[in-house]
Amino acid sequence: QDGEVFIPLISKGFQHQFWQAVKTGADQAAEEMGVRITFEGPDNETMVDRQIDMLAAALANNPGAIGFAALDSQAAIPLLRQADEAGIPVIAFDSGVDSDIPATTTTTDNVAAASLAADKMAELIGGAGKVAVVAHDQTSRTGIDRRDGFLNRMESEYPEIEVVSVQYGAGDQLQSTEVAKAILTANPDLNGMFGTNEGSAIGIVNAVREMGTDEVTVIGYDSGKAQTDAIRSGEMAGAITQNPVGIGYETVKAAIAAMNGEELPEVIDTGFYYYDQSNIDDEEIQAVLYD
Amino acid sequence: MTTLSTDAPKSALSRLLMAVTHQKLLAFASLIVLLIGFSIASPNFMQTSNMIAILQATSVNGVLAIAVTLVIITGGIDLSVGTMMTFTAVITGVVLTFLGLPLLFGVMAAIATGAFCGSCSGTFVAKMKIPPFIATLGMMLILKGLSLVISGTRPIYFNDTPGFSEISRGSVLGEVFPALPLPNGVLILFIVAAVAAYILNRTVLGRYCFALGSNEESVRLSGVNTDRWKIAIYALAGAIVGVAGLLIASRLNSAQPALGLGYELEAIAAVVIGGTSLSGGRGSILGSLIGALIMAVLTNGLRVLSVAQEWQTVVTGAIIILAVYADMMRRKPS
Amino acid sequence: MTTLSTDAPKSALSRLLMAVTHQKLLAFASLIVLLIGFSIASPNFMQTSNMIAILQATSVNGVLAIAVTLVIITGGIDLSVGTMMTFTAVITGVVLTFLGLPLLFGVMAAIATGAFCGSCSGTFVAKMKIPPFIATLGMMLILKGLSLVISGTRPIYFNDTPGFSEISRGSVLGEVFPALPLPNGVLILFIVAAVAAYILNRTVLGRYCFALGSNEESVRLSGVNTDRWKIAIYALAGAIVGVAGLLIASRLNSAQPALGLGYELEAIAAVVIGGTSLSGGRGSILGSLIGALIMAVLTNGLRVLSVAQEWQTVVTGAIIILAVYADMMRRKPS
Amino acid sequence: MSYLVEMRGIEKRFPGVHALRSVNFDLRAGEVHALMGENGAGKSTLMKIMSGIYPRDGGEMLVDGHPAAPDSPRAAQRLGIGIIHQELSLMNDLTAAQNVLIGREPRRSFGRLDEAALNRRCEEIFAQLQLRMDPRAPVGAQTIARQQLIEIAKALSYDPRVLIMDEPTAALNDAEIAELFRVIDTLKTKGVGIVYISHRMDEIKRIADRVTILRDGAHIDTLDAARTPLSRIIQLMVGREVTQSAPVIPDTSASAVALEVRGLSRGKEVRDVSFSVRKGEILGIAGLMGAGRTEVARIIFGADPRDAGEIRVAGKAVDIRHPHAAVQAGIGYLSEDRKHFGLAVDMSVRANVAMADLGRFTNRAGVLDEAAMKRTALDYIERLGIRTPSDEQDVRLLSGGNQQKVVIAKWLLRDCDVLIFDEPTRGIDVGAKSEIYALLEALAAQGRAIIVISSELPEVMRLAHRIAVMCEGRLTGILPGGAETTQEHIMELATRRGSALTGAEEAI
Ligand SMILES: Nc1ncnc2c1ncn2[C@@H]1O[C@H](COP(=O)(O)OP(=O)(O)OP(=O)(O)O)[C@@H](O)[C@H]1O
Ligand SMILES: Nc1ncnc2c1ncn2[C@@H]1O[C@H](COP(=O)(O)OP(=O)(O)OP(=O)(O)O)[C@@H](O)[C@H]1O
Ligand SMILES: [Mg+2]
Ligand SMILES: [Mg+2]
Repeated sequence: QDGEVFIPLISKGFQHQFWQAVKTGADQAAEEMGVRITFEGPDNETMVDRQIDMLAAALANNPGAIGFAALDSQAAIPLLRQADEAGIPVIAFDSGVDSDIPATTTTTDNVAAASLAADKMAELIGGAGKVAVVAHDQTSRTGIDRRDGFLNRMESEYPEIEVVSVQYGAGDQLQSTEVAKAILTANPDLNGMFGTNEGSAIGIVNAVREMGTDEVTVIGYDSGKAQTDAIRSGEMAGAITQNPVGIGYETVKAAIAAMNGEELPEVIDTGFYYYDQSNIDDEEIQAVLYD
Repeated sequence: MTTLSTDAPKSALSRLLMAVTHQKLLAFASLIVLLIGFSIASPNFMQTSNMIAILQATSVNGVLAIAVTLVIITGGIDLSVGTMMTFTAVITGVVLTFLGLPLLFGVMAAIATGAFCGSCSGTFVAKMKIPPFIATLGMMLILKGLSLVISGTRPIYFNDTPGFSEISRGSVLGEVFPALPLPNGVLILFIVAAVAAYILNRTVLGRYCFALGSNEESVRLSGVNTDRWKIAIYALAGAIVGVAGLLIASRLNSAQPALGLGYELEAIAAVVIGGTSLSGGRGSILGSLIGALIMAVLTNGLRVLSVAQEWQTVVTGAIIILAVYADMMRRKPS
Repeated sequence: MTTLSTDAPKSALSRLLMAVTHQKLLAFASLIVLLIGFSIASPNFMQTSNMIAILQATSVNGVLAIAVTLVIITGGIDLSVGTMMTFTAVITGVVLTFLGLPLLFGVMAAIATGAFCGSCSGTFVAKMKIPPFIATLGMMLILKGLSLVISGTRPIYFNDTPGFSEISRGSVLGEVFPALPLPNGVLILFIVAAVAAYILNRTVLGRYCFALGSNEESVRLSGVNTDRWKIAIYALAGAIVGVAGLLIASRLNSAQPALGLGYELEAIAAVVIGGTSLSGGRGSILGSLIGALIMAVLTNGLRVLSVAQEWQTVVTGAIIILAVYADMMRRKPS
Repeated sequence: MSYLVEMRGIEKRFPGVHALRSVNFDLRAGEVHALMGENGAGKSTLMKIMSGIYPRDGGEMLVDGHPAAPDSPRAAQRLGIGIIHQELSLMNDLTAAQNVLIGREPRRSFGRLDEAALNRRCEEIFAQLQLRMDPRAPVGAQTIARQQLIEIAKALSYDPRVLIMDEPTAALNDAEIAELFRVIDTLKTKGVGIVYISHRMDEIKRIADRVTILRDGAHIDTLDAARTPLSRIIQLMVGREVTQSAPVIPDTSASAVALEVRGLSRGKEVRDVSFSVRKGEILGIAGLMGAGRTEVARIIFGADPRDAGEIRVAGKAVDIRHPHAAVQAGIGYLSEDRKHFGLAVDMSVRANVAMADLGRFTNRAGVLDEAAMKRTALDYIERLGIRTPSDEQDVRLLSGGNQQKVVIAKWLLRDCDVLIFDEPTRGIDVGAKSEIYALLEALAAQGRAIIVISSELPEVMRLAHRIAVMCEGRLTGILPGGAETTQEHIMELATRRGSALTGAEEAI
């Protein structure tokens, strides 16, 4: 173990496919560059203090650098300062930290990505009608950004489209299914639904399937086998995907660069894409999908 | 004050009616009040399709609640049902998707895995004298971790076993009586409930369930091998959890290894709302079923009304307290 | 068979030692075994900074466990401590950040809010005869929703009250004894534990805590106003939860309205690992403290060892079962 | 003459039971008024009404000539009425002193407890009772007898003007009973009125001034105790003559040994106990409280582990580690503590009767035969005269004596070769007692071996073919049954301390 470079990544989650894809990217980079990483995250995105404890334990292990996806950027500042004082570079990933400590931030613009989803939705339902959102979380950064990105775009650009309901399914597929079914029951004339992460999107697909309605245009977020299958079969019109593997890869890469004292850009944007039946098999898209 | 367990044999229907009127009147009344209230508040609530949606939403939690009821009647508690359900689903995924065995093996694997996990908890409790809370909390964590390990932290899909999603979504009943398109999942819930109620009220196992919860030491001093019976009850509960694992896996057409945490509290809440006492010795399957229905109606109704999520939580909390209070009021004079 | 409550008055230290040796020997031994094991496995584990990190990680859960201990000794249970903690933090945020009042008002608001919420739960349990599980489950949901409503579903930061983050992060002790840079949060945990232990073992309130858990009917038949005392105990537990709310808000320099769910199970687990019986009448604050420490050491140690996260869960589950089993083994001969 | 308490035309109904029918009862200052009646006659119910635990359905109650309706135990305490309940109701996790003075703890400022003062006051109360017990001893670890004494101390600590004692001596033996009677005498001279309920007929003559008899919830008569012969009281209670017969001791020397124990030891409670019982024999075990009789029985039954010793059933050594192993070997044990170890009180009479032998009512699929259980339960209700509205009544709702009969029924049904009865007639009325004696004798005649542990010497002498006596964990001697053994012989062995052990050997 001695002399080996150790880079712990403290993420916002662990079990979700999105975070597993980030981990895959990080593992790839670690292998290529010969460093050891760990990847950890709390059970859900509300557990801010659990994440702080994870960060504290990571610091105890004399890391070479740290990757950190802050659930709440302010809460972690004392520990980040501690890392800074110890000369441990910090790379923020997924969302930024309100501080100049991180050497760089590898992220995607969730607001812009969700706005794109709104544009696509408007296009598919013909610029007018009723839509609803099944979001994964009411308080986490990603949940808020994706919801608000979608809602604000709808409000500012598409006055003919009414967002009739925004409800939350905790990213749990079963719960999201029940939420989507209730929305469909309350709004039999719904034109479209947007799910803000994999669990929410699959929940909507399940609900549409179980209710037997086929007039609803579904737009999802992230990938995963069930989602890509739904797109291929036409049950889902399309989805936004980020590049989680890229986020993980770039984070580790940037961490090593920072350890070597290299200059880094303020933000490393790993980009997002809209994919549907037409482009799902493109190489560029396939590279960022996970299942 | 009285339990269903000791009634004299009567016709099933009259017993059901009696139970509803004598026993669960107010839990049942709360259910009716909720249904009426929501129907008035939203015209979309009282549709066949939504009623079916509610029943389907009850199915997983209902089956879990039935499993937990058995354990709670013995005076124990089972915190592991949520992650155990996931674990059985993952094992089913291994059997069907990784090994490619036929459907029946998957079904048997789920139930056998559940029974095995249950008997482990039971052994911890009965033989090692570990308090049920801790034994099943430990099991909860162990099974949660193992689900992730075995599945490689990714969902296992059942796309190679086409019949699998019919377990919960298909409608055998709907094929026979087109007017009654009840999904199989709901039918399975009712069958599990009927079987569990029969076991609880008509067999030795059920009798010892109540007796252990009532006064374990006295049962032991009656020369009964209490440890063995206790393990059997936990194993039966585990097998029922296996059925819940099948239902959820079939409904999601996948085993989601990260799911499961939090389901235990919901199941226990359904049981307690249904009038089963957490101190053991008293309780009924019918009550737990009604409890699970109350929770499903409440959640669905508030969502159909598009109540803001944060207020949904507040209202749910308040109604749970009120429903149980109403039930307490009724019992007081006795 | 024996409780800490019944010891004759002796010096505090000798009582502590006695308690550790007689009572909690094995929970304590489990803790030592864990500490030694992790120290051998990783050179990074036994550093001052990591020990302090462990203590700090214990502080919130420890304070919650102390609150739950009181309620559990009366034979009840409190599922609302997690979201109640959040609620008190949110109210503190309202007082300090929205209203801009001085620090002291925030502290008082947290504790008073906790005491008020606790007395509500207590009233549900004592006056309305709602089972504690349901009453506090309802409270859990109500408070969770209200936290989101009041905060507008976003965190409230304490940037305008500079001293606030010192409550948990500063180190009064470190200023006086630079060799002992114990954060205030940990100090507060120990103070709360000492006060709670004093109340439990030396005051009427504590006496009725044990008496209610032991045989409530007998206390009532002795002419004691059991309802009033029960409400008082729940209120005291609530006030302690208010302290936890301050600690977590100060540590995160913000009130996170969505946080809190799941903390109740962890607190109850610490209590039970510490040897307090869920059926009431028996238990100790020291035990709960050790229980909370065991859980924090376990979590931290596995992380420092870089065990894969899914295996961390499995190992934690297994060790919790083993730790309690060891404790049971010791008690058996008695 | 004015009464301390006067109750007129008291009515009480429970679902399915008319427990009290227009009952009159009165109590004077400085008297002991015995309340007598069969099990389930309504004695406890009447007293619970007097002490504010149950509301009455009809009638009136006067305290000091003023109408009173205590609606809670606290209200009754304020009227000066205290009660010692038939069922123990203590806080097992608390100490003796904490139990006795619950609700009246000496306090310092801010609700702080003065534990030293608490223990001192409790010690004073114990001293009045001449009870040697550490006030700091946890109650849960005490035997029932000592718990009963704590209950008595607790009732006395309120300084009541009216003290109700509902079978206070059921769990006590002669020494403690004598002590209790001394306390009662002191209370009488202080003008306290005492209601005394007991099924031990001899006690009535010793302390009662007047006797009121209830039968089936109705007031039968109130008589002067000194001038009424016991047989008359019994006849009024039971409604018929009860004859006391001496035991007929069969010659069982030729029968096979059913149970033999050798060198049984466990800690200080049981030291090197050896004895044997033959088929058809009734062995009594006598001894003072805490002599270790219950412990011997529990070890034989596998309820507690043993340090040393051997148990042989029908000549074969058996390794009994669990009660179910004991039952399989043909040993049954009826515990002295019915509430904790004998009954599932929240379950029905039917379920409790069948509890030890459910296999008999189960088919191969594990399904219970409710009809057969009902028949069996009704049969025992009939045979033992269990007073209950139906076999589906929760045992909790039966009177104390009737609960005891349910436990007996449970073991009679199980039909073991060796039956150990620990205080089998605790709280059972005279009439039913002789029925139970007859049952035990019939069982013995069928070839069962029976061990009866009893603190009532007359009971042991009435039943036992041989009498084993224990003292401080040792078996100090075995005496022959029948007329030639007197109470003095037994007491001599029961008080023979460790040093005199060698002498005991000769007595065997
Ligand atoms: N709470 C209750 N509910 C229903 N029935 C009751 C209740 N309490 C007592 N009974 C019934 O009332 C009758 C009188 O009971 P009570 O306890 O007064 O008898 P008792 O004279 O004290 O008998 P024992 O000598 O056995 O103690 C019994 O038939 C009993 O079953
Ligand atoms: N549950 C218990 N916990 C602790 N000590 C006990 C317990 N039960 C009995 N003992 C002690 O064990 C010894 C033997 O008691 P045991 O109950 O066997 O006596 P016994 O002869 O049956 O008397 P009793 O008339 O009280 O039933 C006594 O010293 C008693 O204090
Ligand atoms: Mg009575
Ligand atoms: Mg005894």
